[in-house]
Amino acid sequence: MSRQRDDYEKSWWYRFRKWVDGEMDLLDEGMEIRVPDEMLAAMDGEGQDAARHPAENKEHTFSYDGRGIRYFRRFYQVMSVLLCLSIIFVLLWTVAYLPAFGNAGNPDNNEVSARYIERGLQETGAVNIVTGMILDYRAFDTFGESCVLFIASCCVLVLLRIDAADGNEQARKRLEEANDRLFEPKNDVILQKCACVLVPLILVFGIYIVLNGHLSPGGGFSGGAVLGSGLILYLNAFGFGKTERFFTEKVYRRLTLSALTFYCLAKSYSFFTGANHMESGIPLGMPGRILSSGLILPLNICVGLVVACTMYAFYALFRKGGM
Amino acid sequence: MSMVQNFPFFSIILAMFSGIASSVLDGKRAKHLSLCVIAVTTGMSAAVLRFCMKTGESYTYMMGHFPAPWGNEIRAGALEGLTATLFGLVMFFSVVGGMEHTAADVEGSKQNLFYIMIDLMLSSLLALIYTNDLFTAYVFVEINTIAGCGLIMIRQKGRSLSAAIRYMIMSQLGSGLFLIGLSLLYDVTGHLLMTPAKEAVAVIEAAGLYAVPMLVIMAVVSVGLAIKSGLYPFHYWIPDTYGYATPTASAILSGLVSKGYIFLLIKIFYRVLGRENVIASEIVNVLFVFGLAGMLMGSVHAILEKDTRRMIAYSSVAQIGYIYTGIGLGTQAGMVAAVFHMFTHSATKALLFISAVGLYEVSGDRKDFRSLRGAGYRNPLAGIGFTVGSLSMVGFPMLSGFISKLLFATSALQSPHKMLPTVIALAISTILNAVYFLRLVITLYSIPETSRGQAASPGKSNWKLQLSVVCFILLNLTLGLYSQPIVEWIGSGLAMFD
Amino acid sequence: MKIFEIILLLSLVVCALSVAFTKDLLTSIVIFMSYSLIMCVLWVLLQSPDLAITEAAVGAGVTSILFFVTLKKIRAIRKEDRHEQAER
Amino acid sequence: MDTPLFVNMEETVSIILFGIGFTMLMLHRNLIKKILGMNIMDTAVYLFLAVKGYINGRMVPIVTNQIQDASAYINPVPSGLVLTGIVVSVSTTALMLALTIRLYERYGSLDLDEILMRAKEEERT
Repeated sequence: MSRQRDDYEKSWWYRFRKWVDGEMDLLDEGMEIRVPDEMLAAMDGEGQDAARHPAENKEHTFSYDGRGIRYFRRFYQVMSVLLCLSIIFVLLWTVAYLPAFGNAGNPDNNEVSARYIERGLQETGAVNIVTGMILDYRAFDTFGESCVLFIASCCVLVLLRIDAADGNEQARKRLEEANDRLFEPKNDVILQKCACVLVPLILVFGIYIVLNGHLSPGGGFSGGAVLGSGLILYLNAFGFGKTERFFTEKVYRRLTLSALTFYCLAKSYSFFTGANHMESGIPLGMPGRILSSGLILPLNICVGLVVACTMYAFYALFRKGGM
Repeated sequence: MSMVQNFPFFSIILAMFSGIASSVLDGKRAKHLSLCVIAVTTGMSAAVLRFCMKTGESYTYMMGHFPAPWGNEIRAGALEGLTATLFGLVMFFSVVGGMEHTAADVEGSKQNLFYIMIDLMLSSLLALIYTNDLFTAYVFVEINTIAGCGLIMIRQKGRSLSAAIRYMIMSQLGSGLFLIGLSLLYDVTGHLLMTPAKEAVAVIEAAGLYAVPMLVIMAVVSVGLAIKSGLYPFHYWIPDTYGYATPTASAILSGLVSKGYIFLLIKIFYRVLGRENVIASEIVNVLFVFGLAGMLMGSVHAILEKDTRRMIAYSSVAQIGYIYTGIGLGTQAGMVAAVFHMFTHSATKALLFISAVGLYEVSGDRKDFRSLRGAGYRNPLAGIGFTVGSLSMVGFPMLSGFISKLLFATSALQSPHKMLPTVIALAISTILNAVYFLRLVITLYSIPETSRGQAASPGKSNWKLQLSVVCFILLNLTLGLYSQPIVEWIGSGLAMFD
Repeated sequence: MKIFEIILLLSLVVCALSVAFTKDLLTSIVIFMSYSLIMCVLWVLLQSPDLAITEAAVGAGVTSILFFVTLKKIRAIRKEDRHEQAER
Repeated sequence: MDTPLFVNMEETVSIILFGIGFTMLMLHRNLIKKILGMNIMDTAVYLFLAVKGYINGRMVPIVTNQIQDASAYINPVPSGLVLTGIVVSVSTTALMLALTIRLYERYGSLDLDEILMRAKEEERT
C-alpha cells in the first residue's frame, strides 16, 4: 500500500485483475469496447467520436454494428453458396456411380424384399405388402413415427395454447386477439352448401382408406390425414361453435391417449413374444377379407385416429390458440 | 432367454409409454412418473451392463417375430449398457436439480408437457444407444431433435424462441444430410440393419465396387451428425440454446443430446461402415482437423464471453472438439479416450450448469458474471460444485477431466503423424480452459466490494439443487478415481462392436 | 411414357426454383402445392400408390393448409399492429 | 444419351432438388421460405428413395391373382421408409410454423437476421 509503482496501470497483474473483474479484456484492444483502427479511419470524424464513446451515442454504435454484420453476412453467404454448390456437385458425382435405374439386379432387390413379397401374405396376412411391412416387419419404426407426431403436437401445444383459466388478464386478451375467426364473415352460404356435400364424402373416403389399409393402397397415415382435412373443412364452414360440441381438447387428449396406449400395448406384446420365441396367438384370418391380418387393422385404426386428431389439433391451435 | 435381456426393450417402451400417459396427468404426477421411469430405466441399464460383463458378449434382440435382415432389432453390449446407465444418472440428477426452476420457468398448465419432453427424450436417447437399425436411428434422431426443441422453447422468456428456431434449422440441415446418406447406403448395400449392412459393405469393399458412393456416404453421414452435435464450424446455435433454456434443459441438451448423436456416429463407424474403411478414407482426418479447431476456438470464444452460462456453452464447443479429435486419431486408444471424454463431459457440464444456477439464485439472477462475486460464500455447496466442475474441465488430478486428458495424450503418442498437433492443441486448450474457468472461480470467492451481497437474497435452502450437486460431485469423483475399470469396460464394449 | 416422365421431372425443378425465387409468399406456397402434386403423379408412375395417396393428403393437403394458416395469422398480426400504431 | 447422369435421371433430378432445398434452408432469410426449402429437401430425398424401389415393368406391391413371386412386384421397402418419412417431415413443418407465428408475434418480422438482431437489442435494454 505504501508504494505503488508508477506504471502499475500497465502491468500484467493489473490488467489481469481488471479482466477478472470483467472491466476490460485481456487482449490489449478490448474487443468489445473499442473499434479497430482501420474501421476508425474509414469512418468520418463524427462517426469516430461516436465510436470512441459508445455509451454516449447509441445510434452510431449501432451503425458500426450494422456494418460489421453486413460484412459478416456477405462472407457467410459466399461461403454457404460455395458449400451448397459443392454438396450438390459431390452428390451428383456420386449419382454417376450408383446402380442403374429400374434394374432388377440392383443390390437393394435382395433377399429382404424377396421374403416380404413371397411370404408376406402368409406371415402378416396383409394383401398390401407395404402395409404388412411397416406395421409388422418393421413395426418399431412406425411406432417411433407415431411418437414423432405426438411430440410435435405437444410442442405446438406448448407454443400456441393460451390458458385463460388462471384469470390472467393478459392471457385473456391474447386469447381474444388470437381467435381471428371472430372477425370473419360468418355463415358463408356457398361454403356451407359445398361443405354439406363434401364433408360426408371426404369422411367416408378417409374411413375407407383407413379400414382398407391392408387390402389396398393407403392405411392409417393417409386415411387419417384425409379425415383430418375433412374436419378442417367442416370447421371452416361452420365455425368453432359447431365443432366444439363433439371435439374439445379433452376429447382430443383421451382419443390420442387411448389410441397410442393400445398401439403401445399391442406392439409391446408382439415384440415381447417375438423376441422370446413364443407364439403370438393372434389369428391372421383369410387374406383379402376386411377382418383379417391380425393386429394390422386395429393398429391402422389407431394410427388413423391419432393422425386425424393431430392434424385437426394443429389447425385449431394455429387458428385460435386452443381447441 | 433370460429376463435381463428384455431390459433394453422394456426401458425404451416404458419411457415412451410414460410420455404418452403424462399427457393426461397434471404437472406434479407427470413429474413423479418421469422421475420413477428415469430411475427404473437406469437400474435396468445397469443390470444389462452387469449381464453383458458377466457373459462377456453382446446380444441382439428381435423387435417382433422376424429375424435379422427382415425385422427391426436392437442390440445391447457392455458399452451400450454403460452409456445408458450414465446417461440415466445424469438425466435424473439434472431433472432433480433444476426442478424448482422448471416450476418457475414453465407456465402452470404446461408443466406436464415439459415432462413429456423429458420422457420422450429419454426414450429416444435409449433407442439411439441400443438401436441396431439405421432407419430406426433416423426416426429417433428426429424425436430427439423435436424433444430438444421443446425443451428449449418451453421457457418462453429471453431469447429462447429465436434460439429454438436456429436450433431447428441447423438440426434439419443435419437430418437432411444424414437421411440422404442413409438412402445412398441403402442403395449400394440393400440393407438397413447394421449387421447385414456391414457384411454387404465388406463384400463391396473387397470387390472394389462403388468406391465413390462409399466415400460420399461416410462424409455425408459424418457431416450430418457433426452438425447436429455442434462440431466447431457449425456451432453457432450452441451458446444461445444452452444459455437461455431452463437449467434442466441446458444440462440435458449439453450433457446428453449431443452425446447421443456422437454415440450413434461411433456406432455407425464401427458397426456399419467398418473402422478400417473409415480410417482409410481420410474422413477421420477431416474430423480431426475440425476437432482441433473446435478445441481452440471454443475456448477463445469462452474467454471473450461475459455471461456465465454462455461461457459454459462455448466451453461445450471446445469439449465436443476434444471428442472429435479422439475419434479423428483413428486408433482404438483414441476412440476409448473419446468415449471416456463423452462420459466426463456429460457429468461435468451438467454439474456446471446446475451449480451455476445455484449461484445465480443467490446473486439476483443477473447475466453478467461480475454479479457472482462472493456467491461462493452465499451458497457454499453450489460454489464447491462449480469449483469441482471447473477443475475437472481444466484437468485437475483425481477428477474425471484429468483422466480423459491423460487418455488423449497417451493415445496421441501412439499415432505418429498426429502426435504433435494433438499434444500442442491439448496444451494450449488446457491453458485457455484454466484461464476462463479459474477466472470464474476467483470471482466466486472474492469478497464483494459493496454490500450488494446483502441485497440479494441469502441462499434459500433449495435442497433438491444441493442434493443433485452433491450427487454430481460424487459421480465426477467416481469417474476420476475408479477410471481403470470404466476404461476397461469401454475397451471391451468397443471390442464387442466389431 | 419416358417423355412424360422427363416433362414431370423438369417441371419439378422449375417449380422448386420458382418457389425459391418468387417474392410473394402466397404465390410460392401455391407453387409448392403444385410441386407436391407433381411429385404425387410421379410416384404413381413409379408404381407406389401408397406414397402417392399419402403425399396427396399430407404434402399437398395438410402441409399447404398449415402454411396458408400461418400466412393468414401473420397478416392478421400485421394488421393489428397497424391499427395500434394508427390509434397512437 | 447414355451418360450415367441421364440413365439415372430421376436420381439426378432428386439430387438437384435436394440441393435447391438445402440452399433455401440455409440461405434464405425469410423463415417461411426456409421451411418451404426444408420440405423440398425432404421430398427430394423421398423421391430418391422411391426411385430406388422401382424396377422396370413390374407391378405395385399388392398381391393380385395369388401371384407371389419376387419377380412380379417392385421393391416394397423404400415405400415403407418414405411413408414413415413423410409423417416425420409434416410434424417438423408444423412445429417450425408454430415457432414462426410466435416469433412474428414477438418481434414483428419474418427475417431471421432481423429477429436475431431484435432479440439481442431486447436483451440489452
